[in-house]
Amino acid sequence: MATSPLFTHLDQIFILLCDWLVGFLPAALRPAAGVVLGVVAIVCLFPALFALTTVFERKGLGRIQNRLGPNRVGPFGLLQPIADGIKSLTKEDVVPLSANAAVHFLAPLVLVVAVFMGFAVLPMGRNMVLVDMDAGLLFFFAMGAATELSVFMAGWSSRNKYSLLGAMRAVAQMISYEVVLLLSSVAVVMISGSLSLPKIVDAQNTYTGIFPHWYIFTPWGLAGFVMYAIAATAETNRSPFDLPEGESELVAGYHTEYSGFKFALFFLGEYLAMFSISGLGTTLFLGGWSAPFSFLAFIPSWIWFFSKVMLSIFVFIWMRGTLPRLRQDQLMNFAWKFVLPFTLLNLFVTALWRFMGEGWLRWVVCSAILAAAYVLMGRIGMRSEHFGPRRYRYAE
Amino acid sequence: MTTPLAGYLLVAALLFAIGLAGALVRRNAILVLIGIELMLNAANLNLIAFWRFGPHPELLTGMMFAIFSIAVAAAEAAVGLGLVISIYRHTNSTDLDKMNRMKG
Amino acid sequence: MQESATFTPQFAAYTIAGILWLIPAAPIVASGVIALLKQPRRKPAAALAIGALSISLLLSLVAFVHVVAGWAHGSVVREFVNFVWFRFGSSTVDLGWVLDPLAAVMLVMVSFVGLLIFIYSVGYMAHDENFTRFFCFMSLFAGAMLGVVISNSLLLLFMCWEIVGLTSYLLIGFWYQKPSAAAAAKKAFVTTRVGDVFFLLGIVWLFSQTGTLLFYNHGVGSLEGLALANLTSQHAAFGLTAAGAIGLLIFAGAVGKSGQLPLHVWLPDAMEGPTPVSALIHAATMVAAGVFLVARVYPLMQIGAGPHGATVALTVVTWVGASTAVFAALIAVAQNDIKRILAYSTISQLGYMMAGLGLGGVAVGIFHLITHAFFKALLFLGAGSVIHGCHDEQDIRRMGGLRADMPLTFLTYAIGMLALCGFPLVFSGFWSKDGILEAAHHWSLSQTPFYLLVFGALLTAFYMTRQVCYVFFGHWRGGQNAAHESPKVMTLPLAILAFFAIALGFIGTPVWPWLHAFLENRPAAFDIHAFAEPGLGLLMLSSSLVVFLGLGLGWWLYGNKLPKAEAPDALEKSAPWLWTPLRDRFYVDEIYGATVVALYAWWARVADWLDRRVWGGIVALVAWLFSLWARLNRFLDVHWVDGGFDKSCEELSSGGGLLSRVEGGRVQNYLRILAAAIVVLAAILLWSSRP
Amino acid sequence: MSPIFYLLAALTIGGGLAAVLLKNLVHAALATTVAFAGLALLYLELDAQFAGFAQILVYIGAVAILIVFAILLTRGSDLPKDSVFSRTWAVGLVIAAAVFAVLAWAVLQSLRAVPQQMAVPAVTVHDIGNALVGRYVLPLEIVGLLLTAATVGAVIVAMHEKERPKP
Repeated sequence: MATSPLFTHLDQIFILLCDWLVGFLPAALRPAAGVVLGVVAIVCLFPALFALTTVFERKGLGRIQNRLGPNRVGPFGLLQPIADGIKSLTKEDVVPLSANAAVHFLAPLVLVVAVFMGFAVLPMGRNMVLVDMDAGLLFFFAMGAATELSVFMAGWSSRNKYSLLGAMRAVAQMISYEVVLLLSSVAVVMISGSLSLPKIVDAQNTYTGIFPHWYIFTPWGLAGFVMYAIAATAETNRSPFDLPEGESELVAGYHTEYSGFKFALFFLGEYLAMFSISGLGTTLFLGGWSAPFSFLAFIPSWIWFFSKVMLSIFVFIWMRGTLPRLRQDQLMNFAWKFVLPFTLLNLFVTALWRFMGEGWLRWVVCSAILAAAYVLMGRIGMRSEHFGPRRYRYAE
Repeated sequence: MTTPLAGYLLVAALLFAIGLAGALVRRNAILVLIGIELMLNAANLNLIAFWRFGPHPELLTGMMFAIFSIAVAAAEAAVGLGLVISIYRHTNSTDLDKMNRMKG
Repeated sequence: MQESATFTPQFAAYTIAGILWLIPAAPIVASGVIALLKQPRRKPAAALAIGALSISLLLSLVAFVHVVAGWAHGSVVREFVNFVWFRFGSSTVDLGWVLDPLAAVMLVMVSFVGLLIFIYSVGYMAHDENFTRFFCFMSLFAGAMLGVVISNSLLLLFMCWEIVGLTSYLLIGFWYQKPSAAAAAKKAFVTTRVGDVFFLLGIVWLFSQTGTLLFYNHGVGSLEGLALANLTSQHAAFGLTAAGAIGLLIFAGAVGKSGQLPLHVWLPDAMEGPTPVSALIHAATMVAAGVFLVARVYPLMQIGAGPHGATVALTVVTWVGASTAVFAALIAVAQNDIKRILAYSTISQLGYMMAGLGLGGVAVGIFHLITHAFFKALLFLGAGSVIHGCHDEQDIRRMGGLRADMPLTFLTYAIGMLALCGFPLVFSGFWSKDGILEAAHHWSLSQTPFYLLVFGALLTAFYMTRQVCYVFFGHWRGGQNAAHESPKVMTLPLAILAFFAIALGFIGTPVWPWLHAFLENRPAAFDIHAFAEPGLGLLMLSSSLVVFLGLGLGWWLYGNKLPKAEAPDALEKSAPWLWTPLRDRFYVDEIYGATVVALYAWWARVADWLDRRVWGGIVALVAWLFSLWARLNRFLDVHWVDGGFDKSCEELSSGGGLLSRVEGGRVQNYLRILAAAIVVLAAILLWSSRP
Repeated sequence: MSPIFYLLAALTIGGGLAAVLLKNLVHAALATTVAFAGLALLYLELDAQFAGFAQILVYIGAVAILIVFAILLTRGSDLPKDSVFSRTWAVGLVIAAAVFAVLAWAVLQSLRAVPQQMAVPAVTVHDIGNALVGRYVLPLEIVGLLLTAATVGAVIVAMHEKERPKP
């Protein structure tokens, strides 16, 4: 590990900056000011990232669908989000007459606030965590639980059947997959022995030779990560699990009746949720801010964290461009009959891994159990599916 | 400037009374359930307050009691709401005043 | 390795003793899984059973190698794991398992022979509709038997022993549609139960004396110094020490399981089960369990040996064994059912084993047990192959000339038969039987067992020759359908067993008594001069002569002289006075029928009569008295009480109406009352505790 | 008493009152959520971090959603024609008030007996985890069993009754 002052300064540049700025204040106010500064940084940084990501996504989708994407505003269309932002700010804020005004107004706020809260415990670099909470992971999930309520509030208060249906779908889906999300994270907690996210990263920040000890490089970690990724996709209502917002069937789901700035808030909230959940996945399975090879550790930790998050975002976009949308019953069956049992099994395997001690045997046993379960459950799940040309009952 | 135990206990007592009132005066079965949840929560607040002010907080007794109580309350809510839905399907009503028959 | 208070399996501790429990567990688990399978799923059932037993065999081999390696280094290998099952009061009931040379040898033997029989069964039972049930029971049986072998606690052994008994009941009665099979199963179960009652008494006595049922437990187990010294110091009746008496009670259990003399009647009948069952139960495992049990508790019987080197208990064992050996061999001479002959032969050989245990110690008996397991399994499976080839014909008079039709079966059967007869030098049976005869010859108390056993050997050679002549020589006397050779899956186990029927003899020859040394924990030496011991050569020569005499006699009477199926037996023609009692099995079943069973039947009738007349009468009298009383009451009721009662009822029901308003079915009412009651109670409480 | 405590207590009590008084059931449910959140914050104020987050996770994330679902499934969001309060609401109110009176009396009477000092207990999540799988492992298992049974039971109770073929 590089220990040169330059490296340390680069690595800790934000911390140093913060300390320097806070240093102008009287000592009594310093802790509070530090927190405020951190909050301000997060509140500024992630919306900016969101703006960039929208362009990134539209251009990426364009590439996948063999077209150009936005290219009119600014160089390569890079200023598109600014134009969009101005547009949504200047639009009229329409509230349906029969809507439940107070709830309708509160919903996007609850969403954005809850999502922002989640960032508080994510370690975005060495020492770069706003609140190093003992129960950080639990806090994250507690905040995630609040987003469901906001979705429901939005859908119900709009007094629109599409909104309500979309909200109900979204809540059902989010609850189903939140269980999986939690359980796949519990595997990590079982191994690292801590709910504190910085500690989890520290546990992974060691190397054998040049290779890191990320949890994804273990049988249970790989299985857990796959389950986590599936659940995260569903939790953020992204394709192929985007049926709460399926524009072709529900006219955009629970935020149908939102326009202007409130709609922008929803949009922001969804992308922020995507960032935070990618960040958590990175922290839990991909080693957080640690470098992928020991000789790359000279690159500042926060660069690694954001690269990994952006990589996950790219995978999200890629999936959106590639996979078709599921049906509601498929989605639920998948959650309760495949993902959840498999995650539970993964918990068991993790315990086995923990208690079998060092040695090659646990690799073999754990991999074998997971692979066998995957094949078996896949078989059983496929048994009722009949592939072939679709039969239409009435159209023929 | 710390809050004494009595403050928490009074808040819990008030919340308990509110929950009880909700359970006693509302007609809708779901709201009765909400009232019961509030009462449970009030009890939890008591437990945690006593844990915090008790002589042996490191034993975690009250905290554990509260955590288990949260879990049990979740189960209770699931079953209770399932019952309400099932009754609604049967009688097309969630009004407790109309629900006084043994006959299905 | 011993963990006293709690048993915590650790993955890191790879000592073989720690995972010894896996050996019986694997087949038992397999049996459980098979039980859950649907009936027509044959392949998975067979695969599970065979796979699980293969795991057991593998682990047994590992354990065996471990023990042998320890022995080769000169250390006594006796590793055990004990744990508390439950405790009552201050005493605990412990269970545990042990790995010592005896267990290791038995493990390998049971799992290996069992595995071959399993493979054979795939072919034999191929057309049976209850294929999965069969493998379920077989697996359970094998697991329980392996459990018997590794037990370090008499209680665990007894539990496994009883599971063995149960599964043998299920397997013998496997074709329960046949009344004879159901009856045979019942008979086996009840007869062995007689022995088990004594066994249980022995266990209880042992527990009350020593306070532990563990065999080995760092010097405080029931087979170790302290307990034995305690047991020897006490005297029961007839010159027996407590140890000897307990040993004899346990031996009674072994008598039941191993079909020794008074309790042998179930074993021939048990041939009603499928042939692989016969092979598994009556060759390799269940009957051997009795011999194994005696070997396991041998210290109990041996302790306090007198000047002659024999205790009362061992003398009893010897006499029972020797007389069984001759008795059963005599009966076997005059049987016509191919499996029944083998069954009596098994009883006879078990007698040899018991005699060997009584005369020469653990090694002699166990050596014969091992060799016998292989060649008797071979014979049973060969008989099964013959039965299979002859379309379920079991009467040897309706066979004949099969050596041409079933060459492979004939070859292997002949090897098994020669091994059983004790054909000199090459076959394993010779060496093991010779060991027993030698021990008998050196016995100080009496020479009678020796002569009995020699006579038994003669008879063995004779009846086996008779059987082989009937089955394989001469010409086909069956019906229209010609016999055919069995499929590969059946003949392959035969070939393997035949190999071992020969090869196993060489681990226990007097020149290189490897097995004896192994079991008795002394170095094995190769000593060519062992033959030169005084008397040994002569003994071997005379026993060979006896065998040849038996073979010759058999060939002279039966060789190639069997014209018709209905023709009377050669022996029957020459000596009918001898033939009849032999054919009718010395009337033992009839004697039991006339005595024990009749007594029970009479007792049952008496009880029935008592029930109907005496107790029934008393009950009827009481009932009549009560009804009289009731009539009186009714009279009083109707005329005096009713009026007042009706009045009070009305009062009550109007009061109930008042109360029922409270029970209005309104949840909130209930809650309200509850809350109000709590308020009142709390107020009272607070008021009373006011400072 | 610190101002934060007053704030949180007001939030909790206000949420509870709103939950009981609001006519629209969904509003009531949302008000309950506020009460739950206030309680969670009170737990945090009491240094019971784990319980606080568990409270948010379970009550806001699961129970509130369940309640809302039940309301929608029973068409509870439509306002009823007659009063939302039962006919005998006055009696209920009196009893609730009596309960509060008794409780408050008890609290105030024991004011001197209850401990006042407040040393921050050094309890980490790690300790809670150890306690859960150590001293409290049996309750934990039982709660797991209970939750499973409750889930199955709730599903069965709320499941559509299959139409039986009429004989």
